[in-house]
Amino acid sequence: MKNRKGLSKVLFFLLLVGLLLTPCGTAFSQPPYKIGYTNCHSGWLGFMGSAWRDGFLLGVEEINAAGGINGHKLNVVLYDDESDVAKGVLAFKKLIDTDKVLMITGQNQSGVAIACAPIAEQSKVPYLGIGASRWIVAKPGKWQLPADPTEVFDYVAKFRVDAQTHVEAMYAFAKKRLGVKKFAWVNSSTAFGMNCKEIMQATYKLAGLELSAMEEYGTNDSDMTSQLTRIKAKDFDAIIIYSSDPAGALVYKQAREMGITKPIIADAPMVATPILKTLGQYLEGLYVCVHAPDVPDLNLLPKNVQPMVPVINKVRKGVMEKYNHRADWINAYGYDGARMVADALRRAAPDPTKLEEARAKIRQALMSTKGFVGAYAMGDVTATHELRVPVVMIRLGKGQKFELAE
Amino acid sequence: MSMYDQLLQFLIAGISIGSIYAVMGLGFMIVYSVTRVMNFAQGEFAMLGGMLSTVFYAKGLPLSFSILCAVLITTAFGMFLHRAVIYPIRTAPVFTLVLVTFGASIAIRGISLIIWGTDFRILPPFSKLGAIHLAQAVINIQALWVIGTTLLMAIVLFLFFEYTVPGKAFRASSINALGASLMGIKTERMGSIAFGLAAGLGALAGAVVTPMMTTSSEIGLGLAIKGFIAAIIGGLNRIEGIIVGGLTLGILEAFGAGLIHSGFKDVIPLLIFLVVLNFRRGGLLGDAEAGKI
Amino acid sequence: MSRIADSKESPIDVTPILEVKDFHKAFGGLIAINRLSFKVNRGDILAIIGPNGAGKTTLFNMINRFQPASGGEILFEGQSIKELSPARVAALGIARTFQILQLFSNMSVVENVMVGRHLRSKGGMLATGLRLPFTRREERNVFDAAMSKLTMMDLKEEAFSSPLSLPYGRQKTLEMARALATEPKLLLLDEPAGGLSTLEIEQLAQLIKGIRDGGITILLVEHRMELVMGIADRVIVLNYGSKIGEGTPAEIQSNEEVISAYLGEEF
Amino acid sequence: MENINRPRYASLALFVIIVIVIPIVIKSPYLITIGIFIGLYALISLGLSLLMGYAGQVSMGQSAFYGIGAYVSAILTMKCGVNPWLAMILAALFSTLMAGLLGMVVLRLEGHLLAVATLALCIVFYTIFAQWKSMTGGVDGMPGIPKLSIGGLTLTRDFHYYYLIWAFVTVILVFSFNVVDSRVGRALRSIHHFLGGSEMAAKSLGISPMKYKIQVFMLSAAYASFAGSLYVHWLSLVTPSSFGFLTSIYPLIIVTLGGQGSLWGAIIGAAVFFIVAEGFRALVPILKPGTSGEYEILAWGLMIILVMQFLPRGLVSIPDILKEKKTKG
Repeated sequence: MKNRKGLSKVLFFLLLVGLLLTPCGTAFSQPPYKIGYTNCHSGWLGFMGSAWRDGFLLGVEEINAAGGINGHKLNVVLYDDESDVAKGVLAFKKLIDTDKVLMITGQNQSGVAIACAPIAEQSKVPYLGIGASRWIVAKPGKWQLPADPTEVFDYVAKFRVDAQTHVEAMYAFAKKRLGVKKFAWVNSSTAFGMNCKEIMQATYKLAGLELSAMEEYGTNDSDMTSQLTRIKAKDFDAIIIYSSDPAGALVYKQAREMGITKPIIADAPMVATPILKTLGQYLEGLYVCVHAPDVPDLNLLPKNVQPMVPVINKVRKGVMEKYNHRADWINAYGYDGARMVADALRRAAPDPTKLEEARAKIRQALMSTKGFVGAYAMGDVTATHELRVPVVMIRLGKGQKFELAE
Repeated sequence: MSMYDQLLQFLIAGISIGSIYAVMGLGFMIVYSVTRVMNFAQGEFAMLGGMLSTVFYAKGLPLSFSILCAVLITTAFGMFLHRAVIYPIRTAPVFTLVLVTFGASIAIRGISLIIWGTDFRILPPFSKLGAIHLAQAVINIQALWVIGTTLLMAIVLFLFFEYTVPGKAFRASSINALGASLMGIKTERMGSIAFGLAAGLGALAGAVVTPMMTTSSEIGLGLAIKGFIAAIIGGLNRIEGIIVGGLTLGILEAFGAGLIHSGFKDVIPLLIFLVVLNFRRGGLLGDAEAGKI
Repeated sequence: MSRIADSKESPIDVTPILEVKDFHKAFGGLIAINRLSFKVNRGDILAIIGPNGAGKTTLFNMINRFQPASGGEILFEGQSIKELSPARVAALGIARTFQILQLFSNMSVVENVMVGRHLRSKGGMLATGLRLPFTRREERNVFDAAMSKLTMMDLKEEAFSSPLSLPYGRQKTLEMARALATEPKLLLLDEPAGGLSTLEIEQLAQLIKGIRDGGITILLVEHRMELVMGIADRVIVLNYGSKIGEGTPAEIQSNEEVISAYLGEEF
Repeated sequence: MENINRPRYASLALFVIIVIVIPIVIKSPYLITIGIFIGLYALISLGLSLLMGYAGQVSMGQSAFYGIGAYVSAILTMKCGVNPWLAMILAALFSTLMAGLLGMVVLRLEGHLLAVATLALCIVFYTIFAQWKSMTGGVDGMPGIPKLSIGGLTLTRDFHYYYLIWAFVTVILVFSFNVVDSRVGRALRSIHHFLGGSEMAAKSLGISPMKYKIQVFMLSAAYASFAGSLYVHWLSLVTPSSFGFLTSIYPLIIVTLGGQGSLWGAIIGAAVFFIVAEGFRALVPILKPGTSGEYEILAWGLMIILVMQFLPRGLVSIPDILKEKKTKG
């Protein structure tokens, strides 16, 4: 792995000797904790998967550097599902049956995650879902909002990238700060985008807003002018773009090129490092509903999320050192993934040789996570096995400077 | 914004995206006419063109020079691809060859992912002035660049085929490989030239659209499919046919997305073509021969 | 020639099996068949001769409906087949061979003939897929029938080899066997003697006579005179798609126009 | 005649034994799952093999019928509470019907036009699955599709479905062999213009090429539909992402990999396809730790190229090649 390069020659030599002498091959007193990680590092959502992986591996590294968990090294088995259901399911089963991991995390593509959640449940392997659609925690056929605590999988937990929270934050911001009455909506035709669309349709009236146009686009579309033209023809005060992929940034770019001057609000993926690196210069003036780690001046963060600041600083430092770029919320997210896992393992203190029992213990610990403080999420795992993620509204200023918009 | 302006806007969108499909289609045609292979790696050429340009540009080379390098490298690569992968099994069943090109496409994507990862990249617009306004409709200058480049390529190709010696030799070997070889034309070299030419065109197109639409390791296959459709619709044997094929595809997509539903963007043109193909077996402009493998 | 005399005595025989009325075919400006009319009598061997490009093969393609006629009418046993599909025409009892051999190289000799039994056997995709008892019986019958045809053409030994392994002459015979396997009433032979040696032509003549005596009417297109003059009851001479002569071989050989237009070259 | 078929029965017996033994030898649900995917794609590829290898027709749209099978099964069992087995049959009938109607349109085309027309089917149906939210559940698809049950036993475990799917494969393989050996099979080969058939001759013998092209197209649709139904009942989930463009390309790769014009080729091809793909997944991290996807993709692409270069007639041609080598050396 990348960090090997970082090790000094001496350490490396010792490690080699260790490898030769001991079968287990680490400096750790205890047998390692083997955990599975699968995600899409290629395919249309690849950029997110890789960013998540970077954060996740950073976290794992720090944990191991600090002597692991109660003397157990954290070993990660890592696969790419290439955003393909069949490949995802196979990878998931391989982790459970062949690699015999204690728990699994990853997968931000809904299609894949939805297919894997029941497998985790059936084979009693704790699964910490990320990204994806919220539905993965809920038992098949029991999908409605709010998820019913009695109808969620026992073994599946998830970070709550809660579209509802985001949408509501956007509404509030649009109304109060921008004085918006009528808004136009654009979303990507992915499970993620479609879910958000449903939530939007269900909630905008309550927020006292009017919907004047509703458009969508495919993830590999590169020309949005048709959709934007339709919007332009309508009467609206602001556009809300809801997308998890770069195409969303293209919508904004092309909207401005088409001379749409009204305020435009988008969701956190637009400030993902790869998007900013490429399209940042075109995103000036975009309002984004982001997560704590994306706020440049952490002192401006609301009181309730202040505890996260030190962790966020740690991620920023780590990512800058390891990958030398600005840490975005996805890195932080992955980093939290590692820390959630570690936290659960620490409290469960399972014996990796007794697989069944260990998995059950970890599940218990994971679901009863309390007062978790991460760089991305914080709080308790709820009755619906979800962990809340706070959001903040920012505005992209000149030179990709972020300004707190609230 | 009036209905008329909307339609105008859809038309502009359709033409600019359609001209990319057209170039892809031309790539398919050139390779097919000599090697009788449908080269699904065509889209990867566009990907390479875009990615390489961004790489060189990031290295600090001037934009035009970066694109030139990208095009040249991709051209060379296209020739290599033919020599190393296609030519050795030219006698194999057509479908085997087509699948080999699929393999090549996958491999190239893999290489690109290894070198450049999943990030997508962009180039600055070629000219500073932002956009032209036609009534309410807006034309992105870069779109004009794209359309212009496509037309230029088409014209150059046409002149090449009609008036240059290699071009004529090229045509000869596309009409009748055996006859051409009797005339002392090396069909092998012709094949390489075809691949090189197709790769170069693809790369240039890939580079020109990047400022508008960004590029990434993943864009290849999608473009290839559109180009394939454009080529078939255009009839696989006439430059103007392919151009019309590509533009039609793009325009129908834009209008489909604009007038019906953006979710059905990909479907509407195909449904129309399914109907058209039943009346014009040779595609929109081609003759029936094009239909035969 | 004697057969015409016979047919005069038995009136049933004179109703023609095939009647072509005012047939017309033009490719763009070029006229391939020009207002052609003729009758084929039951049990006859009718030969159509003419120089290359006289439109002989075109005529065949129009009779079994590979090409549509630009004009005119065609009756098989009194019924119009002008609008039917080639498959239907075959089903009615018209079989043919091809000037350029059209054997199935992806099948063995016997299988080629078995394909010829297609019309004479039953069993759709479902029935054959489920291997219903009757389909197995059918398969057996088809095989036997094919083998007997091969025996008749003495191709039995090569039954399981590839058709391409046969010498050219035998391949032609195989195609004939395949056509006969459909049990046609009318057999169209497109230049059966083409590329054959004089000896082979002798055998071919006997074979064709044999087929005719088996009760199958034969219409053949040919320009090898030694065959035509040997076996034909009547001969029609085409030139540039128009009929320039019709009659017994003897009459044709003495027909001035024909000789000038064509036979001159041959003799 | 029979003596032509005998070796076929021997190989069939061997095949059945192998299929039965595998799960007894290897217990890992993961490997069984690979077996399941091989089986599903073998089903689709058998149909495509008949279509390509025997009738000489290309189809880039088999995913459409795979999807139809999957969604009709899902919708009938979830929304109408139809018995899964009945639903499976209805699904097969429906996609056969669709294939018949669509076939009348697309099969009039040839070569590349046919390819693009069938590709269109793939894209059109994908869009229907993804967009018709009220019926198909949109991009989220429909979860919680009931498991199949035989008699009292509900099939929940992977190896249940392994055996079920491979039972289907066996039956369909035998069915296909019967078709190929029959007058229908000969009729198909007679119209296969790439592999030495002649439509002209076929017509002159009373065979209607169109009729048989459509029939095989329908048959291949039925095969794919069964695969789809089995897939959703096993995964108890259906999402459109399972029926995209690649799902249409995989069977093409499989058939060509295995060898056109050989039904065994379809099965061998499917097996090799998935075993190699998963092999790379296991191998790559060992060779180059910390990496994922991209190296698999590269290796995968190179493998297709190499196999096609050295075995253009597919894997089934290996014995012949060895024979040739023997006769030479």
